[in-house]
Amino acid sequence: MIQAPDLPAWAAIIVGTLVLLGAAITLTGSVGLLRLGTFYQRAHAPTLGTTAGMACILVASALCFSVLQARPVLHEILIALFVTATTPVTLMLLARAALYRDREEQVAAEAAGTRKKGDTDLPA
Amino acid sequence: MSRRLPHPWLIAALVLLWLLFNQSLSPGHLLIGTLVALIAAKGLSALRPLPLRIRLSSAIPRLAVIVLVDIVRSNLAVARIVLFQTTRPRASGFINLPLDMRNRYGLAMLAIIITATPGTLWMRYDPAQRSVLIHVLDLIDEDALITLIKNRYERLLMDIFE
Amino acid sequence: MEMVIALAIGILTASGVWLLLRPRTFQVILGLSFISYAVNLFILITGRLRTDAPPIIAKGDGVDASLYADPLPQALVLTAIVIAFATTALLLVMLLISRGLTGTDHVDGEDRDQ
Amino acid sequence: MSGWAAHLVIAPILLPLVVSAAMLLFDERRRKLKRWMSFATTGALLAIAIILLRATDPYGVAAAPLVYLLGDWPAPFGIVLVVDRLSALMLLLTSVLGFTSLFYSMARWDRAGPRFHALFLLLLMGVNGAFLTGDIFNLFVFFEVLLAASYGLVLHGSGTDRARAGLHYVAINVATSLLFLIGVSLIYSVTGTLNMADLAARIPLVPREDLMLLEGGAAILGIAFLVKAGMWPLCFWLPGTYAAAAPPVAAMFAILSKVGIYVILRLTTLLFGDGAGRAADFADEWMLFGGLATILYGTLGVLSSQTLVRLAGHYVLISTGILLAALGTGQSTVVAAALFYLVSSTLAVSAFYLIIEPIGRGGEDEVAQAIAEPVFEDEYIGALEEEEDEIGIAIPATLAVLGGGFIFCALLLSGLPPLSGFIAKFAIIDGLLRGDGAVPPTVWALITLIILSGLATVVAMTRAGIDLIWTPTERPQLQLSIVEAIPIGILLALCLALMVQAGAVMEYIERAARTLGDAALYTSAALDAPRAGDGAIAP
Amino acid sequence: MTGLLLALAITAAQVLLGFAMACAAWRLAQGPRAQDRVLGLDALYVNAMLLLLTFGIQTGRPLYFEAALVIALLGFASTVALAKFLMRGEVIE
Amino acid sequence: MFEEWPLFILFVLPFLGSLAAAFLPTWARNAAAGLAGTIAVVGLAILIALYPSLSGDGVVREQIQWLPSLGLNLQIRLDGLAWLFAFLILGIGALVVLYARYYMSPADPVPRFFSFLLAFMGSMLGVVLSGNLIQLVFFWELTSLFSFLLIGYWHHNQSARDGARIALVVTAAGGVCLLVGVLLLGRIVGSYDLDTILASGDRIRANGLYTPALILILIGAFTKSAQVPFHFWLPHAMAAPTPVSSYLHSATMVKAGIFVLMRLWPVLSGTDEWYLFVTTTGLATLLVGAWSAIFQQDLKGLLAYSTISHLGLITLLLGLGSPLALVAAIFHTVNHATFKASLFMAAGIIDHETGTRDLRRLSGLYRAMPITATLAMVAAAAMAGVPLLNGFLSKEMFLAEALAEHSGTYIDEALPYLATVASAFAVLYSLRFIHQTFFGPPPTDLPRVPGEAPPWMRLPVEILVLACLVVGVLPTLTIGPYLATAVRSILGDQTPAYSLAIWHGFNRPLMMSLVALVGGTILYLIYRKPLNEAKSSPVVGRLKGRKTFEAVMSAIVAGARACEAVVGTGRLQAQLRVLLCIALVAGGLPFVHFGYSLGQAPGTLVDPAFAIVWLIGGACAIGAAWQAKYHRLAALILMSGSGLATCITFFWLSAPDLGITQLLVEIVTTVLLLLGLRWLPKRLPEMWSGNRWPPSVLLRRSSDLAIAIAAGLGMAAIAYAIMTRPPPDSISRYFLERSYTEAGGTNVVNVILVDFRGFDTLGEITVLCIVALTVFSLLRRFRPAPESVKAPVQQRVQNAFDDAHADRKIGDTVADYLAIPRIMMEISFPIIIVFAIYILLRGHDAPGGGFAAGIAMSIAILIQYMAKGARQVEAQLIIRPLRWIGIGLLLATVTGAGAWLLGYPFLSSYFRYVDLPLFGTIPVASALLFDIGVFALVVGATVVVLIALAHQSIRVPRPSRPATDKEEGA
Ligand code: NA
Ligand code: NA
Repeated sequence: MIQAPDLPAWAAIIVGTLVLLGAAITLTGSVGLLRLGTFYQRAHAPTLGTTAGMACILVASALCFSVLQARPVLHEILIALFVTATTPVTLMLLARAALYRDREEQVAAEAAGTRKKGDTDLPA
Repeated sequence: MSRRLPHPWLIAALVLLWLLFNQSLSPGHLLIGTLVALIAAKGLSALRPLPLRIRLSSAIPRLAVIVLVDIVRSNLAVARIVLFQTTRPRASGFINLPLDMRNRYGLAMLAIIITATPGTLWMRYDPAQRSVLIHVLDLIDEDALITLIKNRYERLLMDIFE
Repeated sequence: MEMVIALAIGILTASGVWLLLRPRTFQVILGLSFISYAVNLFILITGRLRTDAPPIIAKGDGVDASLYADPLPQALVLTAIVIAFATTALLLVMLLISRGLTGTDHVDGEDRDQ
Repeated sequence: MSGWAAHLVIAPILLPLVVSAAMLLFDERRRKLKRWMSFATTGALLAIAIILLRATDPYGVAAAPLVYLLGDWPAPFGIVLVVDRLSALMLLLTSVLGFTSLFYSMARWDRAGPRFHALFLLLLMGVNGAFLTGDIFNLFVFFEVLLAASYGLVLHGSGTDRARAGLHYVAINVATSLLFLIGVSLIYSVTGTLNMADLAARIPLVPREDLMLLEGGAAILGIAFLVKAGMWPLCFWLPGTYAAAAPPVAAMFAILSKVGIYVILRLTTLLFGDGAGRAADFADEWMLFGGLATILYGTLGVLSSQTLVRLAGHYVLISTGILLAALGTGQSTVVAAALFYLVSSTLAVSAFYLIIEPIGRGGEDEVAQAIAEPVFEDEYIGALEEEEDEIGIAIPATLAVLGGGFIFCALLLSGLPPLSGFIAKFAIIDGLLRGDGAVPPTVWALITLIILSGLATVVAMTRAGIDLIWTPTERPQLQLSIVEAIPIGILLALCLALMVQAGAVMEYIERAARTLGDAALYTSAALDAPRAGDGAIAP
Repeated sequence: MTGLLLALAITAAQVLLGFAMACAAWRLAQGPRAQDRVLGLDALYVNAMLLLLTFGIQTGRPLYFEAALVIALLGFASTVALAKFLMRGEVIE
Repeated sequence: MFEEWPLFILFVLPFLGSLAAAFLPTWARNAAAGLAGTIAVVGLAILIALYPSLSGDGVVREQIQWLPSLGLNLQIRLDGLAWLFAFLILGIGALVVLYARYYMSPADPVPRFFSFLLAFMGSMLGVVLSGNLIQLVFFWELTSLFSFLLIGYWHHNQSARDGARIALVVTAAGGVCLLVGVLLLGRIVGSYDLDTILASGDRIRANGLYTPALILILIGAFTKSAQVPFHFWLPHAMAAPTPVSSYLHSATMVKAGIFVLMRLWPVLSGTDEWYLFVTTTGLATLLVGAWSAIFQQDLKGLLAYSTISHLGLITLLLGLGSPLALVAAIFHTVNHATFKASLFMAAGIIDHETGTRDLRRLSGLYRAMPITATLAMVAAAAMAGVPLLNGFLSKEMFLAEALAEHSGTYIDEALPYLATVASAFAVLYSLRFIHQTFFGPPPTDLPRVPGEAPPWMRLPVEILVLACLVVGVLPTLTIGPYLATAVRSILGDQTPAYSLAIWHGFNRPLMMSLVALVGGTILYLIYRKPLNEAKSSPVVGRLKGRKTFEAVMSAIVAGARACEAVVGTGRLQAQLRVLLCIALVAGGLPFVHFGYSLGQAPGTLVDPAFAIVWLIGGACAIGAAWQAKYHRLAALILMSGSGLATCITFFWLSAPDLGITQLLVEIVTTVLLLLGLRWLPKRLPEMWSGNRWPPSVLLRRSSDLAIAIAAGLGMAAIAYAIMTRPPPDSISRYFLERSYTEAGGTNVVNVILVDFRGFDTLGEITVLCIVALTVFSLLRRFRPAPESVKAPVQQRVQNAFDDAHADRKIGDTVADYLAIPRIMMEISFPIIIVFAIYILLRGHDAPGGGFAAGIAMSIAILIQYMAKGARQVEAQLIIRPLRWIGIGLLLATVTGAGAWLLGYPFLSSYFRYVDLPLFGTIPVASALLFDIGVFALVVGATVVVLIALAHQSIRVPRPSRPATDKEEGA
């Protein structure tokens, strides 16, 4: 589906750049999801997508629609708002749950005597 | 904030939300929006939320700018770590951040800022100890980070919410 | 693109059927959900593959029907989605009740494996 | 039918819907009110069905079906409801079963769990809708309505057996519903329509290269209906499910397998009637062989059943088999006879399910389990609270009444004289043997199986009846309340009436079969039905 | 010319987002632990939302925005439920 | 015209009487007996009054329309044969009623007995008076049924139950054969009308279906008439009260078979098949019955076997096929009825008076009951064929026929000798019956002291014995004309000349009779003592009919069970496998037949991003299939991945409404399944020995895999075939063209849902409503699995942690956990409400609508539940979801019904554009109201389902009863 909106050249360039940039940032974050070693480290990675990556694409979208409809289209801000407000909720809850689960595992490993020396202690 | 009349700020925000959804400023939408906002606000007040008081001050734009800048910087930092730092171990770890702020809305805002900033992750708030556990991806100087957060964010947030 | 959609439908169906034939109730629920996905897509493509042509018409007379995707399968899928949702809920509750009363999550209410 | 009466066509769907919706506004404490509401509703449905039956069968006129354009959109675009003689007959049968089963449930079964009345009425709505609709997707929707209600009703009264059987029932029917959707969408993909009459008009025009899709869709759709009807080997769920269900529920379920038969009959005559060529013969052949296998399996099941409820379930399979095979022969006299058999066997099975429970009562009491002491504070405890509110007086000479009723049922099911079961089977065999040409071996096989299944039923019923009714046991004295006896009596009396009035009924059914065979009548009535206005309601 | 460039840019961006989704899906499928899967799912949703936004830009139709809005506003509910299930063994107490 | 109404009355009278007797109270034995007797006598009177009408062409007919389309009408037909049989049925019936009045104990529910008896009498009359063969079968089966009830009358006895069951199964099965045979006759002739059939003898005998029809009809007749090898039911039927035996086994039930043979004699006889089957069977029955009768120790048993023997004799006569043999058969039928009925009654009196029927215990009863003894002796003499009694006459005719040449077969040759032997046996058992019972020393240790029976009870016996005597002495004056009428009704012009004289001179039959008399007496004198020791009859006794029957029955049941186990299953997986395989085959066959072909529509370019999305979706699906057994949570998450891919596809394929709805449903479904997961205990991987799957498992899994792959490929192939074809001219064009102009909406999908096909939506929300109700009801009765009753392990650990720390109280962990997220989740509530209303209101013109809005709204509520827990939310928000459901459903329905007021059909929409100040021109559509109904219902239903599940964790167990008692005591 190779197609694109009918934008003036300046807008097309900005929109294209922003979209590509946003996608690249998001991809970087997702690559982090793969490459980082522990859950806690990985939990940082998606925030790239939910901040800069998303912002670039949203700005591109707002610009694109504003030009197309010849009036300011601002409702992209809603997405930014919602994502920013809800992502922390999930991350917070998930990270805390992971902490609990890892702690339990650690306790169990201690009880069984199978815990390796090098493992970092988790906060209680 | 009484249960009968929800906070006017809230209603205003909801009307604005309605208008944004509909992308319209027509009086009709304003009217319907107000109606909808009243219904929605009534719903919220049934949940008996904690009272919210926002002090309008220069702290708000300042905080916004700081957060934006920090987020951009952190994005770059984390991207660099993800893309280029292949060798382990990385110095990630937990820090315990003591807090002075008690207002829940302020804390929530802080949680959003910290979590939205790549590289830091709000993990657990302990109301008894009044401290928060934060995971930091690239932990170089623990104390510096604590000071940074307290100075850059907490103070401004306390200005706004307390 | 047709091939991609066809394969997608095929894989969803195959996974769903495999799960449907498993002996544990939870697997059966998931299996039915997968087949539902496949069937919903299948119904949709009976209106043929149309991209960028949502059936949201402009106000006014003289609609050129060929410019829009077939809206009828979409309406049918919506009904199917709702019914699949309802069914999943019901089946889940049935499974819980069966588990509670029979003491096993085997679909026959008794463990026959092993 | 004009004016307000024209809307009567949709009443069998809307009335139970509205009443059950209204019931949701009252909680379980208003049970008496709900009882009256649902009782009145089933009564009204009965009256409506009779009116529709008469409306579709005026004297001396080749009556076109009544058509109701929903939303006033013309067919084939909107959904239409169509009532012809056959659907009116099925509606009447449903109302009768609904009335008697509900009546019976008021002895105590409606208190064995919450929300019985609403679910029961919604089941009626679904069944009525399936009989009325003239649109295949709408048929799917009504199938779902009736299935959803039946899922709830299967588990009514709770208990391990119900949970086990219910799970199978739901799983198989959900899978079947998905097949239904695949079939419908395949047909739509080729014809571009969902209206049955329009389909009948468009199918002959389908190009040859698309026939594979059309017939594949029709075949898959057929499988879905055959599962509902209970054709071997798609029927193993049926006896267990019906056996687990509470008696009034099972009695109502007697109509469910007939819904599958009805739809098969409707669609084959309409879509694959004369002129459809290969497809029609193909379907007929499968139905004939499937029917034969089903009778055989049902017979085996009847012989090997340990309990009466399972016997009844396998009998349902036999009846399905007989109907399918009879329809599969494609002879119009046999179809008419099969319809008579459908009516008779449905009433008989329903009565049988109702009478089994009082006969077997006192053994492992399922009710005792059902109204066991609640475990949780919020649990529904209606049955415990209202013990003093027992409706119905136990009748004297219970044993004689039950024994008589049992014998009636046994005669009906096995097809022995003097009740309608005999006439039905006789009519089918007579129809099969009519004609001048040689009788094909499959027809001989069908006749043999009909006879053998009847004999097997005699053997099994005699054994079971003697064990349960004649053999002295330690069980407490059998009890039957008036509330239970009346509906059983009504059903059996209807079977008797069916015998006495066999001539009149058979004539009606033959007319119904003739209208059914006349696809053009149906098609033109549905597609040319006039609208009330032009487009949406004019301002 | 710019139109073609824009089209290519958007398509490239979609491919990048597709890969991003694939990364998230890998985490989702691979685990190793339940929290990793949930994290993967959350990221998958966010990436899908961005993909839908690019569809919007590509077609010039605001419809896709609504879809993104749904994910942005409500998508977190299922992740919250999963997280809570991990933490408490129960979604609603 | 005169004769028709009486005929009808005769026909229905016994049934009316039966019905009346059924409603008499249990104690009303005199009333019941009186009723039955009156009916029999009145019937007899009518019958006698009708006799004159039989002169002339000899048939009286009456027809009542019943089922004309099937050629089935109530046809009553009285001819000579029917008259004779009806006379026996009513005459002996009247006597039996009188006898039974005194025989039955007051403790028995006598009215029921008479009710059955009358019904049986009516059925027998129905058989003999039928003018239509189907009708004959109809009443034939009724006689089976009522005889079953009569035999099982004392059903507290095991033997009565068994006897009744055997009789029913055997005779009903025979009846079914008869039915088929008759149906075949009907096919040959084209009618079931008796007159038509009787007139088509040649056509029938020439038809290829003659032999099967004959065999089936003969089986029917033989089972009923207790012919070998179906004879075994009759001795077991002796468990019936004696009046029943005396009625059923003399004049009625067993004679029904004989009647049918006689009735169809003109049509069926005269062929080799007939001769072979009927004669052989009759002969075997004659001999087996007589032989077995000799060795019986039970009075009634002896009579039963003798009945079998005599029935064999009659059958044999009918089989011979000569007119004279037919005359003899009819004559013997009448004679047998009279002497056998009286003998049974006598046996009943003996049983009644002494308390036993055992020949070995009975002795010298002549002294105690001289009259009964005399009567029995006369009757027994008639049975033995002693001259001057009626039995002698017909036996002479039989012997004469045995001597006559019929077919020249071996049977024909041997017949005279065998007939003599059988007659000698008859003498032997008759003698034994009389001598053992009435002569010899006075009886010892009888259960009762014997005495003469009451005179009224003896009266029927006296009448019957008198009949034996009178007929025996004056045959031409008594039975002669009636017999002639009967014979003529069958043979018509072919009626042979015959003589009923007592004396035909010293001819060979007389010699044979004498040989039999003398031989029988000598045999008795020789074997008197050893016969008393017999446990069973030698040779023939080995043929244990009953045992064989039971063995066959249990073999049938066992076989059925075994077969059912093979061709059926109770297992869900097997059923689903079958279902899928059949669907695959059925759906695939057309593709095999027509060939799989692709269409001409141009393809669409592959979109790389989209391909990646499905790479992910497919991988997730396969992963879920792989993981679902042990990692339910993982499978669930993987399923969400596939679901997301599906949503994106919906958007991509121009179906934004579907995408939005599916997204929302995904969320709710995930939460729903998670709620359920809490109640499922952990699964541990099963341990196959050596970590290898057993072969059965391997086979099962590989076949499932094959099915799954076949299904997947099939769906993919069909989908591809569809997509490559250009679309047909669809009805959708109409929707697109009129959506805005006639229904006032631009979102065509939504307009279809709420207007064009709003009825579907109404049904769909009804489904949702039903499911919600069901879930709600079911969960009220939910019993969790034992291991999941306790709080989840996480909660226990965390609570223990809280408990262990002095500065914490239980619940702090979760409170801290949710403290901050809860703020955001709370604020989301009004925002989502606004959003939900937004997508609800704009649904008609843009993606959205009632369903999506409802789900969104319920997610808002769900989030609050997750943030705060059920108790706290419910303290703050009062949600009555069932009411929402009810109101939603009512609103949608009432909106639809509103159109009625304007004379439009249900669901006709109303819309117009309204100019309002501030708002401008806005559309006002009734469809919106409908959609609001949908919205309310969806909110209610979704919330009910979720909340009902969530509530399981916080349910409070009811205090157990004993605890309450203690509290009250304290
Ligand atoms: Na962060
Ligand atoms: Na003796």
